[in-house]
Amino acid sequence: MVRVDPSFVERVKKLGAFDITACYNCGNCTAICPLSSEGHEFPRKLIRYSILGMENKVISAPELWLCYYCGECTDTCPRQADPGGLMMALRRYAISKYSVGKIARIFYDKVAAAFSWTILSLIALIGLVMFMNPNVSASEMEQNFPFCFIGKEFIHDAGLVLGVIVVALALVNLYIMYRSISLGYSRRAKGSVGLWVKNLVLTLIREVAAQLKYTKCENKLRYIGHMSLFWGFVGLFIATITGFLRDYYDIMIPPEVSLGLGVIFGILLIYGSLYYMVGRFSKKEAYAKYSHHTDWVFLWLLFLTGITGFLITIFRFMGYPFLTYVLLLVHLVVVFDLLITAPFTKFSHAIYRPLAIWLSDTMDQLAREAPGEKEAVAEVSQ
Amino acid sequence: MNEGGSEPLILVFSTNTISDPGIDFTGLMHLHYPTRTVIVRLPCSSMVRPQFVLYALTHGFDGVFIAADGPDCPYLAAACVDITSQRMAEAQNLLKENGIKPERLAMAGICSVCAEPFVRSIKAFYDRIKDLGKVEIGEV
Amino acid sequence: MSEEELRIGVYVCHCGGNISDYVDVKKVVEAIKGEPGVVVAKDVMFACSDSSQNEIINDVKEHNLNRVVVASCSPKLHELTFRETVKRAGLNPYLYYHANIREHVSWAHTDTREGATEKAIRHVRAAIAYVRNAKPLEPIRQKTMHAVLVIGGGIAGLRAALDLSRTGLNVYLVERSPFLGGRTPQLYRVYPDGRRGADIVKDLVSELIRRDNVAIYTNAEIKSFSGYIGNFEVEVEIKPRYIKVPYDEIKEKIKELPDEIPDEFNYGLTKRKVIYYPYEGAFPRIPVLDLDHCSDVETIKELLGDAVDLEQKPETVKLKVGAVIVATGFDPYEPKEGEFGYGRQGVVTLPQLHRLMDLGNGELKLNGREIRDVAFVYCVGSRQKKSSEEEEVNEYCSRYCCNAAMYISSLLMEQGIRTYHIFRDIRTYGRHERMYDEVSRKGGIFIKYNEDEPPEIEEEGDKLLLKVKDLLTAGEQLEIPVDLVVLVTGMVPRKTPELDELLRISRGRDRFYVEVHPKLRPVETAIGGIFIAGACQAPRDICETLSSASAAASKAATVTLRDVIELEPFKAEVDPNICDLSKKCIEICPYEAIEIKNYEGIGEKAWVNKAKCMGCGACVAVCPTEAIQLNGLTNEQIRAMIEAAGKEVII
Amino acid sequence: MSVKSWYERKYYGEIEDLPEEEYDVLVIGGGIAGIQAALDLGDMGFKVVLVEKEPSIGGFMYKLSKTFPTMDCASCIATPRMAQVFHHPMIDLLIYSEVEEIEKKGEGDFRVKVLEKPRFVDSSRCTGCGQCELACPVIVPHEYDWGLAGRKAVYIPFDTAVPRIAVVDLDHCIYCGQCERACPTEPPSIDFTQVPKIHHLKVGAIIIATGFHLFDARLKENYHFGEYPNVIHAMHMDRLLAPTRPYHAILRPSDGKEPNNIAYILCVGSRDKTVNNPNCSQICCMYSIKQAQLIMGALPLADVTIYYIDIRAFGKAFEEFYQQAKDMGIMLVKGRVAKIEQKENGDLIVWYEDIENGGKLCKAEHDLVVLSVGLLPNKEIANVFKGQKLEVDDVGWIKPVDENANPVETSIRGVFAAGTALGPKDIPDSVIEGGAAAMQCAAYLSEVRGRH
Repeated sequence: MVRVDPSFVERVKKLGAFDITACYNCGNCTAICPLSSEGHEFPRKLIRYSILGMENKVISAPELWLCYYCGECTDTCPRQADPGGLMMALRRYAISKYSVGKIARIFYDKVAAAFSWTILSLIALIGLVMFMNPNVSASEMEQNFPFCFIGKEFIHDAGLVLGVIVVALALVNLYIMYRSISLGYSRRAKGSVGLWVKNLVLTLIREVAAQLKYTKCENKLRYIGHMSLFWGFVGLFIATITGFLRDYYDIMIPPEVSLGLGVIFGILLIYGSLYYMVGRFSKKEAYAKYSHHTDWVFLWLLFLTGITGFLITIFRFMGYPFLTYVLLLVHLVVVFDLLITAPFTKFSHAIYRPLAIWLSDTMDQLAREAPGEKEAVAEVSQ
Repeated sequence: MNEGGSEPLILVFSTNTISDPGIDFTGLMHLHYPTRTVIVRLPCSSMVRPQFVLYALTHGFDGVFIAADGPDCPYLAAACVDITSQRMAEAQNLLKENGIKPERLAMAGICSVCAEPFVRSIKAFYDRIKDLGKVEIGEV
Repeated sequence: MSEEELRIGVYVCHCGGNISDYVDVKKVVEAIKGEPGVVVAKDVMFACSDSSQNEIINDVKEHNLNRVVVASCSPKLHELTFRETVKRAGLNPYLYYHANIREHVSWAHTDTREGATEKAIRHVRAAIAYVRNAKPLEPIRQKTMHAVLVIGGGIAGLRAALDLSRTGLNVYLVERSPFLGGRTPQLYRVYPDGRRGADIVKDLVSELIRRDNVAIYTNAEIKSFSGYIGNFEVEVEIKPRYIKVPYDEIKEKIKELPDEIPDEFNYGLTKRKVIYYPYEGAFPRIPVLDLDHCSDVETIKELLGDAVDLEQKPETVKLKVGAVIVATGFDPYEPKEGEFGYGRQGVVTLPQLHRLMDLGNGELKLNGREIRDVAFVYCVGSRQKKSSEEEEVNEYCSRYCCNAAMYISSLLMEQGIRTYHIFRDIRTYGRHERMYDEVSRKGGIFIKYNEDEPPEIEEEGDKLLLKVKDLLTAGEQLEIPVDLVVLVTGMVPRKTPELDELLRISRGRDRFYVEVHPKLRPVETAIGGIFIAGACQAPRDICETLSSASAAASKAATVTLRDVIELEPFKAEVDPNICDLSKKCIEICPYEAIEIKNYEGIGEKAWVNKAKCMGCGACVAVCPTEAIQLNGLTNEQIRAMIEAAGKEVII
Repeated sequence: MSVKSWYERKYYGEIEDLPEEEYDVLVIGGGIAGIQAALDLGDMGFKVVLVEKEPSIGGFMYKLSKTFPTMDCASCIATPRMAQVFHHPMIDLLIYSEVEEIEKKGEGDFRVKVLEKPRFVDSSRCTGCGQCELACPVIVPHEYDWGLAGRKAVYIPFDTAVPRIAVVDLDHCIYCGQCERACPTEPPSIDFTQVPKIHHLKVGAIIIATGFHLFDARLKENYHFGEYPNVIHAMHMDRLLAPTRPYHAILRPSDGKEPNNIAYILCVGSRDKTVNNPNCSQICCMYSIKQAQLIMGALPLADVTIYYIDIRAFGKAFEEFYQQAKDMGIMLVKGRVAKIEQKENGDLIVWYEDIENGGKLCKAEHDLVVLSVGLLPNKEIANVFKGQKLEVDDVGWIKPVDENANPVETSIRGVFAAGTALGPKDIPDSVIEGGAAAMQCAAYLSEVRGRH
């Protein structure tokens, strides 16, 4: 027995699923979806869960993350109920649900989010200013360009601390998500470690590195945009690490490598974020018709990360120290904002999605091997 | 064609609004059926008096075919089928009593554009009557 | 006529080759030249052309012809043409027969010229045999009354009466209950424009009562009925109201009476007095004393004095009308005790919801409690499954209910009330789909149940708990706490056994009145001159009811606007001298056209009412003595045609 | 087609202007609703002129096989009515004619211009023998059969046409003159000297019964109508099932195979905001169920599956008809087909969600897919009114001015509408509205003429 809770859909509607109750259950969305598959039908199933207020079913549904928002369901929905928009809204909802102490909710509330971002940015700024080298001379500046202004060591240490915190938070969030999703499956299906590892590797290669599911969407440009964004970010991360490795551990990586990587992946990141920003601005495609503020923040942070990093390099070579310093400040603040909130914002789909795919693939496999067990859906208690 | 009447002669009762136009339509489509068929139109197939059938079979005809309206009948609608069937049964009894094979009477529902069905049924009936031969009183 | 010498003219058409290419027209003419009575036998290129028609007219005059046969195309095309031709030549048009030698002969037998020619000869011979036995016929001219009786004062009856009176016809409107309007005034608001049901009725009534050619009888019933199309005689009995003055004059005094009787206008949700006036604006404005439920006549006399007159007696009015429109309407389905929780506190029907909303002036309250969540359960009393033969169930879909429930739930949702819809199929057909869209878009929750697993309704605290298995969510068992359950009930036809008996109109398997033919004659009954309109024929909404009422009015106008109606002369006729009164014809006639009549000097024999006879001939086939025959196609003619066509053809 | 475009085609130098004729009522549209309205008015004693733009009256109904739910044959109902209106002494027909312009001068006084297109066949002489049709060397797809079969450039519109006379299709005529030589009448009925005529009518009231057109299924791209040969629309199927059908068999278009697994997809172009038609088309459920029942009769071994969203069997005896279909073994699946794929052999794969059986994503193979297309309004009529505006709704159906008082009255007093000009509806409802419009006309005319 499930008690119908109409308030749930009201909450989800606020996250972008404005028209979803218009659904008249024709099933077109599920059947047109290139990613929906037998056993993992969506989005209509989730429409029903949402409308009836079956929250536990929603957050235990790996289908949320199997959806890449191609938009075909929305484009062909005869009632224009925007099923794709619901899936997106549910992901937003799920992100806030999966997070430690439901912190992520803050970022999905417009006012609280604005407040939090400001505070975070200020913390970063104050921290940076506090650790700024106040009496740096002009010659030092030239010599130790640009890190004389803020201590390299500080950035390194702060970065490490930040990294540890973010990873820890992310792991906790992932655990919460794992708990949620596994509720949708029989708990007995444990499987061997080997299978789990094998599937993890496969997921990382297929769905993280190559993002094969995304290719099933009709619009291939968006796949390229997403890949650019993803690899741009990853590449820049690697480029940054190469710098660190060189500067702190004296591993002899030629600076040209860092620079080259930075330029290539910076361009990718900028292209990717611009592609999505233009898309969301022009609102032509289904996914871009409605943009939640978290979508914009995420894109802006990515874009700013890329563009400031890029400009720093340019100004540095052109010899504009002041501009470089200012931009460095901005860059560091943006990167701080981006990373510290990553487990709680849209960024977190980067970890939830692979986990969901990994879990569902493996559990499906186990369920197939032990037929009838998947049906025994465990009762969820909240 | 007509060699001393070795070929049977069929009387077709059609109905003004439905089956007669249906037979018209057969002509329109230039579909062929035996020529030795004479069509007499009535308002409704329920008007066929059993005695008419006997009269026809004793006045030169070898078979009587009722092209009925079926449930499309503008007068009696679905009841037409039942009423006409009753008349058919009576007529067949009357034929038997008079020593004529009741198979010489047949009925089919012919709609106003039922060209093919008409040709099919009238041909089948014609062949059947041909096998029975000319009417002879006392054939049963 | 029989004394007269037969002089027949036969014209065989070439149809410009259409016939002559496959039929040897000359041979046909040769073959029939010798037939007795044939004076002129010719072949013509185009019989239907002006010149040929004139040729026929000239021949009639020149050769003194008194019978004509044209053998050409299908009679469907030109039989009327040639009847006109013959008429212009001064002959009775029914002394003509049309032989079909194109569609039935030449076109069907393009493969054998010889066979086709033989068949053509047989057809022409049969035609000649027909005319030889033909008698002149006159169309039956029936004087009609310029008046129409409308039975039922709901919107269908009102619309029909108004339409007819606008054309100048006299209209008699008879309503069984004491007030006009039928079921419509009970509706709170109706889609698509949100008008109040009472206002719709008020508009129609106020237009109608302005007219001087309309007589309205309320509290009246049909007592006797006879006659036929164009001329019906009807007796209407008007029951007494016992109250003589308008409502406003005794309004205050009525208030002093105690509430006694469940108010049927509010479906028993409230009580009414023994003197009642159901709703503001009801017509006529004179209240009624419900004497059957009145226990204390004396108090009433005392209280109302002269306003009440217990001596009133039923009156009878005799009417003569040309046509009758039956618009007796429907009753809402009354669920059985326990059906979908009916009988429980908080479970009401859709008509009751309308009354609740109307009584609350749009606010929905039940026993003073505010309502937050409402569940609509659809298909109550409709689409029922038949479990045994005897059981009377409604297998039909009631058509209007989805739309009606959808509209009223959109009104509820405007007040912030949440709606749940427990349905089987949402049938908001046509543009009503917009209402479904609107309700779901606004947040109405739709749950589809299986007919075999209907929702269960239980009590939970001061709320109701609706339990249902949702087909749309893989059979998930759901629980919905609600304040009010609305059973969306269908329509059942109003039961009027006495009227059915009097008018002799029949009902179908669904117990609604049945039309002669749903497409050709959708508002006509098998009895000529009696038409049906509105929800007594099938479940309908207001808009469709109004259309069908106007359509029925239109048919009634085609009968009554003219002074005479001309009926084809092809009618059955009884020769009383032969009739043995087997009554078989009476039994078989589907139109109740045959009666027993006392013929002077002969006694009781069958008699055909030609105004009722449709000329099907079913009676002809069953008459044991051939006393009953069809004019225009007598048994003699049929036999003559058979004989002529069966003769051997020697070419 | 406007006069101007006739000029532009330069076939004719002139247009014949005819003197004004007076009628009580103009009925626009010779379909079943218009015919019913004309007959009722004629029987009441009004003088009626019925304008039909096609070369025969009959509208849509004569193309159908049988009609639901009584399964009576459409021709048996339509053709006698057509003949009746043709022979009615009070009714004149203007066939192959279009209303160009309507101007309201006052109550009960409308001035109408009607363009009568030249038939190039003298209707007083033509006997409908069809010799010209046999002689004509040009073959083009026949509209009557929705292009399933062919016709000639000179042709009799269809076998039960009223009037049953030929018409020359000048767009395809090659001016070989064979028809003229083949015509048996003297002089030949074929007459290439005919010119368009303008009829000037003075009428008291107008009934619009201009009907509907079918949704263009090509707009639903995922169904690949017009691209995959075995995806047809339901009116094709109705022709294939009719007694007057083109091939005397039910064959699928790609290879002429007899289909044995047929799918119906409902709501194609209806209840669909992506094609701007949020309305339900009201008849598609039922005509699909009707066809499915007829297919079960014609091809007893065939499987028929109907994919639906809601089955709208709402009219008199419809629900019973629907239950009967289920009992006959017709499969009904709740789930809208989202896309169709074609296999090499022409078979089709449909994708849908089987909603009532757990919501499984399914693929099914069929050898023929029938799209139950919806109905859309014929919008041209709203443009012919000069000076006054005929209100239509956002889809284009004529909007009654007050649905709950007088459902057939339009925004222009004295102009009434009937049948599918007001919205999708079935034959009984159209016939009823034809009668209702006739009644309203009669009442209106009586009032404005002061008879009462």
